[in-house]
Amino acid sequence: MSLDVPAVDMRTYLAHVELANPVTTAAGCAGTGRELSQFFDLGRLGAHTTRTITMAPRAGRPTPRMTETPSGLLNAVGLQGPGIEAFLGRELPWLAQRSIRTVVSIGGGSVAEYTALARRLADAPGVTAIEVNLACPNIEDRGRVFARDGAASAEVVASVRSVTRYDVPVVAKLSPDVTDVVAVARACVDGGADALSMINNPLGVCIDVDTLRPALAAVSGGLSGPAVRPLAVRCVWQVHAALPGVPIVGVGGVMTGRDAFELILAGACAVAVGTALFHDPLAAVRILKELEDALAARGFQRLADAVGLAHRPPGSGSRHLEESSL
Amino acid sequence: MSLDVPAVDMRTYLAHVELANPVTTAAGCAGTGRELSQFFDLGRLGAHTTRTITMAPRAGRPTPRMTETPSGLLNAVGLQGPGIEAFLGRELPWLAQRSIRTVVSIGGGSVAEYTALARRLADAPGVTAIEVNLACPNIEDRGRVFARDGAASAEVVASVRSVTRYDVPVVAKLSPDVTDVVAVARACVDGGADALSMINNPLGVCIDVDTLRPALAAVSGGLSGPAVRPLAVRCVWQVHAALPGVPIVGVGGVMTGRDAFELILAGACAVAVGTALFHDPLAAVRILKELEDALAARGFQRLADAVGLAHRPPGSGSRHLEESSL
Amino acid sequence: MGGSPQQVTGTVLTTRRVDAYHALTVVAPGIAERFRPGHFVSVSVGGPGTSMVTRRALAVHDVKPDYGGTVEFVVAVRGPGTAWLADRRARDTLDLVGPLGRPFPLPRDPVNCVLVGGEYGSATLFALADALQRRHCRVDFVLGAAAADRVFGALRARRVGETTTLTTEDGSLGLRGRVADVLPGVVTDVHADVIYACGPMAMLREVTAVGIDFDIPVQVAVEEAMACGIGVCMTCVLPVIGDDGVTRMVRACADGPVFRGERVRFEDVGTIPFDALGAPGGGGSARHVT
Amino acid sequence: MGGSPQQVTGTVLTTRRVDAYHALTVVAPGIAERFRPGHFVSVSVGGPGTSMVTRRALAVHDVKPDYGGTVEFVVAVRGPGTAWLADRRARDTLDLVGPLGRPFPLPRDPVNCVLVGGEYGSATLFALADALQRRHCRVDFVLGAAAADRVFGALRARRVGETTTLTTEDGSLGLRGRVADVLPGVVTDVHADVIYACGPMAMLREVTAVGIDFDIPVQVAVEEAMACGIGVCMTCVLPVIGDDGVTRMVRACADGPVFRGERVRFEDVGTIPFDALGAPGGGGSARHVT
Ligand SMILES: Cc1cc2nc3c(=O)[nH]c(=O)nc-3n(C[C@H](O)[C@H](O)[C@H](O)COP(=O)(O)OP(=O)(O)OC[C@H]3O[C@@H](n4cnc5c(N)ncnc54)[C@H](O)[C@@H]3O)c2cc1C
Ligand SMILES: Cc1cc2nc3c(=O)[nH]c(=O)nc-3n(C[C@H](O)[C@H](O)[C@H](O)COP(=O)(O)OP(=O)(O)OC[C@H]3O[C@@H](n4cnc5c(N)ncnc54)[C@H](O)[C@@H]3O)c2cc1C
Ligand SMILES: Cc1cc2nc3c(=O)[nH]c(=O)nc-3n(C[C@H](O)[C@H](O)[C@H](O)COP(=O)(O)O)c2cc1C
Ligand SMILES: Cc1cc2nc3c(=O)[nH]c(=O)nc-3n(C[C@H](O)[C@H](O)[C@H](O)COP(=O)(O)O)c2cc1C
Ligand code: FES
Ligand code: FES
Repeated sequence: MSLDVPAVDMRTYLAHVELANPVTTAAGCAGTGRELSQFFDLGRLGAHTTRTITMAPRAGRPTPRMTETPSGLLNAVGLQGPGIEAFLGRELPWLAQRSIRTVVSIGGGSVAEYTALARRLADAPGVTAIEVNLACPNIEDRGRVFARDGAASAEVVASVRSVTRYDVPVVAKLSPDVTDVVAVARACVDGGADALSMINNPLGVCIDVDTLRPALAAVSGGLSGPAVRPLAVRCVWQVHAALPGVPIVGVGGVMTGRDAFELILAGACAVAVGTALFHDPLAAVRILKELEDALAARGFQRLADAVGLAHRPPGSGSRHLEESSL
Repeated sequence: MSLDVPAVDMRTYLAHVELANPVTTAAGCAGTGRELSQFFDLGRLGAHTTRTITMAPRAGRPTPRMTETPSGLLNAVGLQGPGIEAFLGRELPWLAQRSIRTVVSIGGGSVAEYTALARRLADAPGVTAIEVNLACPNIEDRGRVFARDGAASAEVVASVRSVTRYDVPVVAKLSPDVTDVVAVARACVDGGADALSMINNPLGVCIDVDTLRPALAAVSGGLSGPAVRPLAVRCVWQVHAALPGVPIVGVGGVMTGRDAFELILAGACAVAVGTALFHDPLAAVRILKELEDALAARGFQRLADAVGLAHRPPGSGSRHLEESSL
Repeated sequence: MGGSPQQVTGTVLTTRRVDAYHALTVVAPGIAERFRPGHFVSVSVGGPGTSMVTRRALAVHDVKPDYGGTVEFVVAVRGPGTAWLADRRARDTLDLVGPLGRPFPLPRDPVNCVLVGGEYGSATLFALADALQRRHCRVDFVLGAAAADRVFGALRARRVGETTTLTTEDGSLGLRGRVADVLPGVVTDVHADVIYACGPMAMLREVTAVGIDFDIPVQVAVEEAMACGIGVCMTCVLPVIGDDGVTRMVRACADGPVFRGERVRFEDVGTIPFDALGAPGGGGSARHVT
Repeated sequence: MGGSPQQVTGTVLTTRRVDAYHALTVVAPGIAERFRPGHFVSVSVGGPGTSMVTRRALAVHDVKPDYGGTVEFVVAVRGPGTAWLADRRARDTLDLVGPLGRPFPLPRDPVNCVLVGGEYGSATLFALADALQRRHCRVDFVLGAAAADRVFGALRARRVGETTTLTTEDGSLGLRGRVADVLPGVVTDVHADVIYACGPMAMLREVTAVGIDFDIPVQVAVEEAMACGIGVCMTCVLPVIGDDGVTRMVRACADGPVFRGERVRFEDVGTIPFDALGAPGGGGSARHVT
C-alpha cells in the first residue's frame, strides 16, 4: 500500500467468525489450495473455500467439461473429488498446518449424506465454516436440486447445523435458477443458516455448430464469469434487502476489485473469487488490493461501512427492488 | 448467395402460419419498424415483432435506463409505448401497408387487460401472431410477474387464445427466472399457446462503484445480449426435449448466424434478434444470411431439418438434460 | 435530416491529441456527404471478441472532402469504450453508423447567433458556425470547461467567431466561472437573436434559462446515455414538451439530440414527470381509459 | 518440475509465419529460466475488454537466453483466441503463466529415442531433443500431419536428428500415411529404447500401441481442453491408470501433460470408465461405503 492511501480496516465477519479480509476463493475453483500456493500465500486471503466434498470419491463428468461463452465459462465438472476420507486425510491437514482459514464445502444426494459429512467434519481441526452446496440433486426427490426448493434446502441446513459445533458457521450456498431467491434464502435462514453464499452457477447449454452436438458431454453446465455478475448482484441485492442482518458471501463474475465492491455495496460482507482464478492465478490477492484501494479512494475507513451501502442513498429510505423492469 | 452454395429452404412455421424465414426482430428491440427500415427492407425478415403494447400509453421508467455489462446490456425501459389506440392508429397500419409480417407483443397487469388487448387486435388487419409478454407484474397478485407462475401464465394465455382469431397463433413469451421453465411452458401450452418464445430478460442489478448507487434508476433491469445466450439455449433445449411438437422462437444473445444456428439446433424453429440490433442496425438480415450460409455449408437443404437436431445424435436416442451439473 | 444513415467501415486517417481530447479523422464518404451540423455518429468499440455490446455516440466535429469524405470526432476518455477509441491509430478501421439524429435548424435570415459549448460539446459547433456564416449570420462563441485543457476549440473559435469568450471553473483560462455567468453579457453585447448550445445537461439548463430571460430561442444538443443511437431501444429519453403542450419522454437520439431549450424539462431529467404522457398514475392528457 | 510457475507480462520480440503456423518469440525471463522440455505456458488472449475469460495453453517450442530469456511458441489458428494470438506483432505485450505441467522424464543412460510429432505437436520435441543429446542419447524424428504445410519443424528435425521420417495424409510431403504407419520400421531400424510423442490424441494412441508392440516405453504429451492450466478447475481430465492399478480421472495440466502412454486409457478418453475411481455406480477400488 502506498503511503498516501490510508489503511482500510478490511475485517469482516461470517456470523461470529472474524476474517482478516472479505476475499475468499470460490468452491470448486481453487483446487486443494496447494496449486494456488505456488503463486501466493493462501493465508493472505480472508479464507479458502474447498471444492465441494462428497462422501465417496467422485470421478465427475466425462469430457468435454468446459466451453467458453461470451464473458463466461460453461462447466460440467460434476464435483470430481477424493471423498471425505481422503479430504480429511490429505487436504484439510495441509491447509490447517498453514493456518489457512478454510471453508469446507459439502454436497450430498440426501439430507442424511449432508449430515454425515458435517458429522465427519465436526471434530476435524481447521474448519472455519461449512458451506452447504445446495446445487446437488436430491436422490429422494427424483434428482430435483435442493437449491430449487426452499423446504428441502432448509431441511439440509437444519440438519447440518444440528451436528456442527456452535462456533462453526453454516453457510448455505444458493442457486439463481429459482423463481424466488428470497424465499429460498429465508427458508435457509429459518433452518439455521448463519450466512448465505450466492450465486452458484446458473444452468446453461451451448451447442457446437460444427459437430451439431452440445459442447459439453453432460449437455448442460454451470455458467460462471463476468456474464453472470449482474445476476449475482441482483440476488445479493434482493436477499440483503429482505434479510439485512444475514451475512452474505457474494459470488459471481468477480474479476476486479471494482466487481467485488459492487457485490459489497449490494449487501455482501465477503466476496468469493471463482472463474477469475482460472484466468489469473493471482486474482484473489489482486482483487483484495484493488478493493482496498477502491475503498480508500472513496474515503472509507472500514469495509463494514460499505456493506449494503447502495441500498441507502443519502437522505432517502431503502429502495426496494421490484420483480420486473416493467 | 454465391453460385456454388445451394439455396436452403428457409421457410418455417409458427404453428400453421408460414414465415419466409426464421429470423424475426425481438419485442421491444426494433422500435416501430420505421427506424430499422431506414437501413433495410423489414419485409425481408421472417417477421417483425413490435414492442410490447399496453392498453394505456406508458412513459416507462426514469433514466438511466441502461448500463453495459460484460457481453451484455442491462435495461429498464419499462415498456414505454403509445398504448393500443395509437398503435392501431399509427404503427400497425404502417407495417400492414408494407406487408411486413407482424407479431404483436402485448402486456398487461391483469388477465382482463391482456384479454382486452387481444380483443382490440382481433379485427385489426396485419396481425400475423400475438406474442403474450408474460414478464409483466400481476397487479392482482401483489405485482408478482405472470411468467413466474405457470397457472397465472396459463390463465392469461387461455384468455387471449379465446378471443383471438383461430388463424392467428398465440405465442407465450417466457422468462428464465423460474425454478422450472418446462413447467411454465407446459402450463402455457395446456392453456392454449400455439408457440413459445424464450427467453425474456433475466433480472439483473449493477451498482455504480463511483456513485455507490444502482446504475439504473429502476435499480433492477433485464439482462440481454451474448451473456445470456447459454441460458436461452438451455431453456430452448429443456422445453424442446419436454414438448418436442411445440414451435419455439429462440431469443437471447443472437449476434451472428452461428448463434441463431445454436438455438435452432437446440430446438427453436424461429430466432428473434434483440440487442444485436442496437449494435448493428443490419444485424437481422446479416444473421439471416449467415444462418443460411451455415446451413448450406453443412449440407442442409431445409432449415426444418436442423430444428432440434442436437438432441438426436446419429445412432443414439434423445439425451435428457439433467437438472444440475453435479 | 440529411438522408438515411449508413453503416460504413471507415479507415482512420489521422489521430491527434488536442489538450485533454483525442481527435480522430476517419474516411467515411457515405456519412460525410449526408452530414448536417448537429448530426452525430455511433461507433462500434472494442474490436473482435470484445465484451462491449453497445456503440458509442460521438458528435461530428468536422467533415472534409478528402478521400471522398472524412468525418472527424473528438473523444474524451470516460470509460472503456472511449479509452479504446483513444488508442486507435492511423490505418485502423472503425465501424460507424451515421449521420444520426436531427441536426440544428438554421435560421432563414441573417441573424446574430451565440454558440455556447461546454467541454467537448464545442466540437459540434464549428460545422454549425460555417453553415450559419454561409447564411450571413453573425457568430460569437462562448466556450467553457472545468479547466483550460478541457476547453475545446478555443483557437478555432477565435478564428471563426466575431468574438470568443472563454470560461473555466478553475480560472486557468479566460474568466473564472461558468458559461452561463458570462452569457447574458455576450447576448446583450452582440444583440443575439438565437443561442445554440452543446455541452453537459447542467450547462444546457443554465443556458436555456438565459435564453428565456432574454426571450430569444435556444437550440440545445443534449447528451443522454444511448444504447442504440437509432431510435429503437428507448433508453435515451428525456421529458420534452410537445407543440400540443403535452410532455412526452422522447428519444435523445432520434427525436433529438437538438431540441428547443425551453421545451426540455431539465429539472425533471432522470424522472418521469407526473404529468408526462403515460406517467404512472395516469399522466398526460391522452391517458387511455378502458 | 522446474520450480514454481510465474505470471509475467512478456514483450513480443518477433513473429513469423512458418507454413500453416505462427511462431511468436516473447521475452519472459522468469519462465525461460524455469523451463524444462515438455512444459507449456498459458496465455491471456483478447486484450482489454475481451469477452474471452480463459487462457490458451501453448507448448514451448524454444527457449533462448536473449534479453534475459525468451520463449517461443507455435500457434495454429483454431478459434478466436488463437486468431488473436496470430495477429500479435513485435512490441505487443502478452500475459503469460508458466512454465506449467510436468516435463518429459529424461533417461539416465544414453539410449536411443524416437521423437514423434503430429502437427504443431512437434514443436515441443526440439528442446527435448537437445536435452536428450546433451545426455548422449540418439535422437530420431518421425513427424507427420495432414498436409505438407502442417508438418512443423521438418528442417530442424533433419538438422538435429540422426534420421527424420516425414508422413502426410495427402502425400504432399514424405510418405503418404500416418506416423504410426512408419513408426514400427523406424523403431526397428534405430533399435529404439524409448518413444516420446506429442500430437493429436488419435496419434498418441497409435504411437502407444506401437510402443506396446515393441515393449518399449512411450512418453506422450497429451492435449485436452483446459480452462485454467494450473490444476484448479478439473476440466482437463482423462482416465489414467495409476501405479496402484487404479484408474483415476487425472488433470492433463497438472498431472500431465506428459504421461506414460500405456497408462493412458485412450479408448476411454471422453468417458468415465466404469472402473475409474469414483465412477458413477461405484467404480474403482477405493469406493467409500458409509
Ligand atoms: C449525441 C451524443 C454526442 C456525443 N458526442 C461526444 C463527443 O463528441 N465526444 C465525446 O467524447 N463524447 C461524446 N458523447 C459521450 C460519449 O458517447 C460517452 O462518453 C461514451 O459513450 C462513454 O463510453 P465509455 O465506454 O467510455 O463509458 P461507459 O460509461 O463504460 O459507457 C457504458 C455505456 O453507457 C453509454 N454511455 C455512457 N455515458 C454516455 C453518454 N454520456 N452519452 C451516451 N452514451 C453514454 C455508452 O454508450 C455505453 O453503452 C456524446 C454522447 C451523445 C449522446
Ligand atoms: C498442453 C497443451 C499444449 C498446447 N500447445 C499448443 C501449441 O503449441 N500450439 C497450438 O497452436 N495449440 C496448442 N494447444 C492447443 C491450444 O491450446 C488450443 O488450440 C487453443 O486453446 C484454442 O483456442 P481458440 O480460442 O483458438 O479456440 P476455442 O475453441 O474458441 O477455445 C475455446 C476454449 O477451449 C479451450 N480449448 C479448446 N481446444 C483446446 C485444446 N485443444 N487444448 C486446450 N484448450 C483448448 C481454450 O483454452 C478455450 O478456453 C495446446 C493445448 C494444450 C492443452
Ligand atoms: C469449474 C467450476 C467448478 C465449480 N465447482 C463448485 C463446487 O464444487 N461447489 C460449489 O458450490 N460451487 C462450485 N462452482 C461455482 C463457484 O463456486 C461459483 O459459485 C460460480 O462459479 C460463480 O463465481 P465465478 O463467476 O467467480 O466463478 C464451480 C464453478 C466452476 C467454474
Ligand atoms: C431495451 C430492451 C427492451 C425490451 N423490451 C421488450 C418488450 O417490450 N417486450 C418483450 O417481450 N421483451 C422485451 N425485451 C426482451 C427482448 O425481446 C429479448 O427477449 C431479450 O432482450 C433477449 O434477446 P437479446 O439478447 O437478443 O436482446 C427487451 C429487451 C431490451 C434489451
Ligand atoms: S439510444 Fe436507443 S432509442 Fe435512443
Ligand atoms: S485446466 Fe484446470 S485443472 Fe487442468
